[in-house]
Amino acid sequence: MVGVPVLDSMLALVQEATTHERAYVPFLPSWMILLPFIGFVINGAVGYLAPDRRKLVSAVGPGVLGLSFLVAAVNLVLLIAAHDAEPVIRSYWTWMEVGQLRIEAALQLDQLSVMMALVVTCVSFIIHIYSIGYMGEDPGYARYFSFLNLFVFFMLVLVLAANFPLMFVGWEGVGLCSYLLIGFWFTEPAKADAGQKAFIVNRIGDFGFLAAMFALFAYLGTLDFQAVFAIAPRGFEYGGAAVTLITLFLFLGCTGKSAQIPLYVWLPDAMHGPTPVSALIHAATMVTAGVYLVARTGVLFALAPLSMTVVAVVGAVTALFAATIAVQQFDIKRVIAYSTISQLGYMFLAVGVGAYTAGIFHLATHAFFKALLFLASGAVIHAMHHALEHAGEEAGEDVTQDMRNMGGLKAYLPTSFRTAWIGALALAGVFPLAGFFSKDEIIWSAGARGQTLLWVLAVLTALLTAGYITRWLVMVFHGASRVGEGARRYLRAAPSVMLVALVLLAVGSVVSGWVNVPEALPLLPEFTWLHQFLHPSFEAAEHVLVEHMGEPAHVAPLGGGEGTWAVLSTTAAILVVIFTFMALRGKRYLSAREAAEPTGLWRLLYRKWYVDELYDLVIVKPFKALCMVSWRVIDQGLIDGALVDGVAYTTRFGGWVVSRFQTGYVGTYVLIIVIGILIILGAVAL
Amino acid sequence: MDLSQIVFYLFAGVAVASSVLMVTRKNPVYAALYLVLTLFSIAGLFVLLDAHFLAALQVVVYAGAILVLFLFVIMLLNLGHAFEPDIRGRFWWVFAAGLGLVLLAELVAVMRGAPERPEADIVGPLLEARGAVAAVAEPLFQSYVVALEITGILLLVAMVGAVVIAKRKA
Amino acid sequence: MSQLATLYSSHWIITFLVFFPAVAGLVCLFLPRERIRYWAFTAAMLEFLVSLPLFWTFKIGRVGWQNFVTEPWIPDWGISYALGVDGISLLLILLTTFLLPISVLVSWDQIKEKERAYYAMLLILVTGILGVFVALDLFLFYVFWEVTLIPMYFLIGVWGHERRIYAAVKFFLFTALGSLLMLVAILVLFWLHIDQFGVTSLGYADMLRVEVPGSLQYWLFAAFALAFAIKVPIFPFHTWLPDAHVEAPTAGSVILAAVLLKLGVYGFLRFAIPFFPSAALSQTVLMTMMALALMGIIYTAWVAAVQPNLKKLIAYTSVAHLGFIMVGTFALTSHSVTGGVLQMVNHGLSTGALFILAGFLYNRRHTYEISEYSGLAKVIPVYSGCLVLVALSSIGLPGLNGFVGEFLILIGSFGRHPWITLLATTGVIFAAYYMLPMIRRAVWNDLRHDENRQLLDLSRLELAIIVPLLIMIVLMGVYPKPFIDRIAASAESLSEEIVLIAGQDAQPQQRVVAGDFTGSRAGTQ
Amino acid sequence: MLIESLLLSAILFAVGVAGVLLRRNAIVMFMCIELMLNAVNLFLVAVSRYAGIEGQVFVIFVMTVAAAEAAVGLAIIISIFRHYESVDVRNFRLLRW
Repeated sequence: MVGVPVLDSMLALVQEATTHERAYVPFLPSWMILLPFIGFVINGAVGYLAPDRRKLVSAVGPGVLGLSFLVAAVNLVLLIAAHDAEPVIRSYWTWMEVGQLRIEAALQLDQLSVMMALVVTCVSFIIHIYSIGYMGEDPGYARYFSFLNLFVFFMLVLVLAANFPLMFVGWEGVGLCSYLLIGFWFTEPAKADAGQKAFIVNRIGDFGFLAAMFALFAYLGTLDFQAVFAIAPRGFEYGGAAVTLITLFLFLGCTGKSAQIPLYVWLPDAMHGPTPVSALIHAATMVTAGVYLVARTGVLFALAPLSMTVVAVVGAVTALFAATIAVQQFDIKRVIAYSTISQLGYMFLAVGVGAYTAGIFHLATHAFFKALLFLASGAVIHAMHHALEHAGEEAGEDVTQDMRNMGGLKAYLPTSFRTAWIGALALAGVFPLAGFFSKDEIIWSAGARGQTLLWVLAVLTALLTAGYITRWLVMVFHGASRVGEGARRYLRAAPSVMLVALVLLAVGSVVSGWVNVPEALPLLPEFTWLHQFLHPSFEAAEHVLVEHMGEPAHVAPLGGGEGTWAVLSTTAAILVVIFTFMALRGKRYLSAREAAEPTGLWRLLYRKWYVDELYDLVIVKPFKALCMVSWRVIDQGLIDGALVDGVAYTTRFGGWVVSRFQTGYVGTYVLIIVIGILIILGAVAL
Repeated sequence: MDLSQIVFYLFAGVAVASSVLMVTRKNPVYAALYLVLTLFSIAGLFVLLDAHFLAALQVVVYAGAILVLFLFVIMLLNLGHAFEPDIRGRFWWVFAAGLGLVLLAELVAVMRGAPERPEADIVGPLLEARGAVAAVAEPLFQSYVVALEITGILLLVAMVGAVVIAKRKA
Repeated sequence: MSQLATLYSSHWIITFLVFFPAVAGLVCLFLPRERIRYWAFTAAMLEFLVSLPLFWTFKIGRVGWQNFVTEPWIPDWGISYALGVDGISLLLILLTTFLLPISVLVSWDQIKEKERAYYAMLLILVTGILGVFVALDLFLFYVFWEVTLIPMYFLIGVWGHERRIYAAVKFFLFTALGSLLMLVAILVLFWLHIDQFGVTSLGYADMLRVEVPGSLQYWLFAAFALAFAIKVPIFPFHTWLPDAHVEAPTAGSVILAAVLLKLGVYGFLRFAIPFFPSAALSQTVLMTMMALALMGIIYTAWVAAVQPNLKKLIAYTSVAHLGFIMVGTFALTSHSVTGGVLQMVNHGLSTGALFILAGFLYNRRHTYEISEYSGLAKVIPVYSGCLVLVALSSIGLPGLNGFVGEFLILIGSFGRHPWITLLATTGVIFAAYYMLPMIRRAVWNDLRHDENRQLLDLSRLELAIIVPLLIMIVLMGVYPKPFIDRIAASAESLSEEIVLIAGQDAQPQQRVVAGDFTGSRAGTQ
Repeated sequence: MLIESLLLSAILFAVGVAGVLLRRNAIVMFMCIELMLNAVNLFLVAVSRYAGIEGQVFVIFVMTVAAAEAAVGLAIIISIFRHYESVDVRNFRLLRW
């Protein structure tokens, strides 16, 4: 384990790196990954052997993450110090080797991966701390932390992998943890179902990932990132069918993991998991893996303009589509879940138009404010659950999470209330919070790349976003309280560990946007810092893009520069927030039990455009029927019944016929013998 | 037509007639006696066919021993009275006769290939030289001695078996 | 030490491995009942320990036979005692010996009657299986092939569950039908060899030299292929497998799924394809086999998804997994064949473990109906953890063993048959679709049956059985290289030679890649 | 005399066969079988004149077998009679699976 001497050496390294410029030498990269794994092993063992050792779990679970975060931070500092460092590959052992195929268990440390690792470990660390409070009374405490640690382990494998197959290990591994954590309270069928749905839908995406790997290997003969990206511009014809298919397959993988149309359906259901899990896996980290993948394989996508367009269009459409659904949801977590899908759409829009930095930037800021929103709703749910349970009322998920049963909670949960406002405004894109910078850059990039239609969609989505998140705030925290009289007395603020986490994330939501201040808004001495930092990782892809599509424009489709539009958009967002707030503040909501289903267009949104029903009707039910027919009709009926048993029955029938001659009478036998002789003799005689 | 041929036809006629009677007589005792007659005729034919030793055996073993055994059993079981005819109905008469004739026809057809006048009589000279018994005994005790021994064992087994099977159960 | 090394490079060690189980099995018949299982376990453990050093003494990267022997046995008919090991058979041998002690332990408390015959059958079965894997004489091969049949028949028929007779007879008739036709084909080869070389021989290398004229090649291939296809089993011949599995005792299922099915694939790799390369790789045959393998992957996955019976479900998944292996076998690239052989081992471990776990449940509740179980994770968490892990390995979660084999198979096949591979890859989706609902229904959810409330978690004996398998499952997923290394050289030379021969015989139709998968193909440097 | 002997043996054999079919009495059926055996013996003897003495040797074996068969057969009949009080073949149908 990492002890105090290691911390000392860490400090020394940082100090040295900041004072001298030197080549990048990764700092304990394997420990970054190993620490969460060690946590998983320890917590898992505790879970089986001594489930009551909560103190140990509380120390180990977040502790390993904290150390891992420190390691990632040191690496980032080292990378910053070494300007434009080449990627460093650390190979540990050979995983598979047959002939030309050689896959190492190797980590790639470069600007992009270390940046992602930092975001992942940072958010995970905060959420782990939050979980100490949130899951404090759960009997599966140790199991929860072991899964959570395992998740971070796989997420880091995904992020730091140096080749496609190893990335796939992380890719499926996080899916597995997602499955286990969504179904964490497995005794409730709905939760087990949701986990299973997530896994199976993700598998459809994984099929794409696998197919892309096979094709890449067939064409390029390697699966190492560095080699593939080096060969690809020469190996593939620009816009050729091969690279287009490969990237489309990759993107299929992304739509599964990152919940884009058409495979987004699992994410809302995934909200059945514990709220910190939703925050970590289904908002901040795992679901952004798809964006990371597209950014990582930017060279390939850049070579396939059609795939780029597909990515951008799917992203933009998903963004708008999910935002419309979010407008009419009443489950506190579902609103944010659809918001997540929508924001992921933004990220895909960004990487789809070649603005890789913008995508990753939004990924990072989104990780903070979306995690914050989830954790704030977690605090609300925690309080509601606590209150209802003490009041002896029904405290099921559908009651505690329905916003129609809340309202006016700001008095009871002040910290959650304040931080939630920060998160919401960040999401809405209000200056100077994180979302403003990142979202604005995406919208701007879409316009600058000449994708006018997508740009319009993105702007529309931005307005909707400000609207639904304000509605969410109002319904939860403002207005009259719809919590029952009896339960209201028991409403208590969350434990302080949870509040600490909220505050930390709120700080992140404010600060994280400032790492990439746009050129047009000279608010800091060093603008577009993130862009410059990540430049080495995207250089090759951007080179291809510029070569074939030219430089991006400097004016938006409707005229005006980046600065103008930034001011415009934040003004619009503020206006929408104020308008929505005013409009909804006085509105009276009926509690969930009394409320009728919305009508008209609202019902269409409330029912999520009936997509789940459509999928059920068109895909799931026919497929189940197909399975049943395969078994009952083809397997049991045709093959086994008609053919196999048919042959057996025919034989048995023949035997029965012949056995009729076995009368047992000597006379019959004599007769048969004589006739036989006659026949034989007759044959001989003739 | 010399004397031997006349005798041959005589015996042949007796054999056929008595065998038919054996099949058709209702009383088992009569049937057995007709069979004895047939066997005697065949013994006579054996003599004509230069098988003197076999003729003797036929009379001693078959007619003497086996048939006596048959008669003994018939009488032991008291079947001589023929309470009910053991011959099947009219249909079976026709059917059995028909099958018999068909069989006969086929046998004749198969035996068509036999030479009309065989060129050399092998056994006649042998009997002249070695005598009736030695001519048969020599191959029997030389070339076929193993088979002969096995036959002896067969008889022993049959004897033991007959005793076991026929023994009244305790 | 050097003496030991010499021993392990001689054939005596193989001879011992092959015949020792049979001898031990016969000894079983003369021991007092209460001591049988101890003796069987000792023998099985000895067998495993003796076989283990082979893994290290095997010379990596060397093509051709190791521990080879050929001695005339019945010279008049050209029959010799010829054995040898190469990369393709080595791991299968070790898998067999590894599973033998485990099968004995699985039977420890389950088999309570006719123990003598039971353990004798189990051990003799292993002799047959190992014999098939090492035999390099067609007569010897055929004898061992048939030897595997009879003990399995009795294991199912005597110690099975309710419909055991039906299952046993079905198993027997199916397999016997195939092997009889194969015998005919072997005889034809024998006569062809006499015609062409003037001497009698049934040796493997001699048979390879036989030139089989045009259409006869197809017929002979069909005869061999039928025997192996039934054993694998490939799609329309698979219906004996679920029945046999459901009725067989746990150890029987383990051996059947883990090793016995591999005899079929092994037969294809060792005999059917090398003997008749141009028939096997002709467009018609190849596409037929691929189509059947795809049917195996996709269709049986569908069927598996709706099985109410745990063991039947696992049996159908076996067919699906072997479909992958068949795709790899017939794609005949070094990757796909290596992956195929590796996947045989992987499938042996995961499916073996699944059957063992199913058996543990059966011992507790005496039913395999999935609906009889729910919420097991709550009552027996250790068991549930094992089941989930093994199920994940079975559906090919990367990091566990199943992924490695599948990945190699598919990545190898893609270069030659991109569309077929794509279709095969959809199998990973269906794999999740059949396995996870089973897990959900059995392991998750709430306890719905009061009988399950008192279930006991894994005992020490059961842990001793399952833990070695779990270790192997993880080890082969994380660090499969030593295993791949042992397979690769043989797989590579085999696939290259066959493709070469077939290419000379017929028009080279299946060598081109890119034309099929539109787009430009780049150099691979 | 060869042809005539062969013809005679054929006739006797046919009569024996017809007898077996016609009669229901086990003992008489047996006697018919003896008749058939004798027909064959006649055939062998007739042919042996021209084919060699082995024919006659063979007849000796046939006779022994016939004797053994008669002994066992009659024993069976006796034991069956004890059970059914009859030797009518209709009464016993034991020759089944």
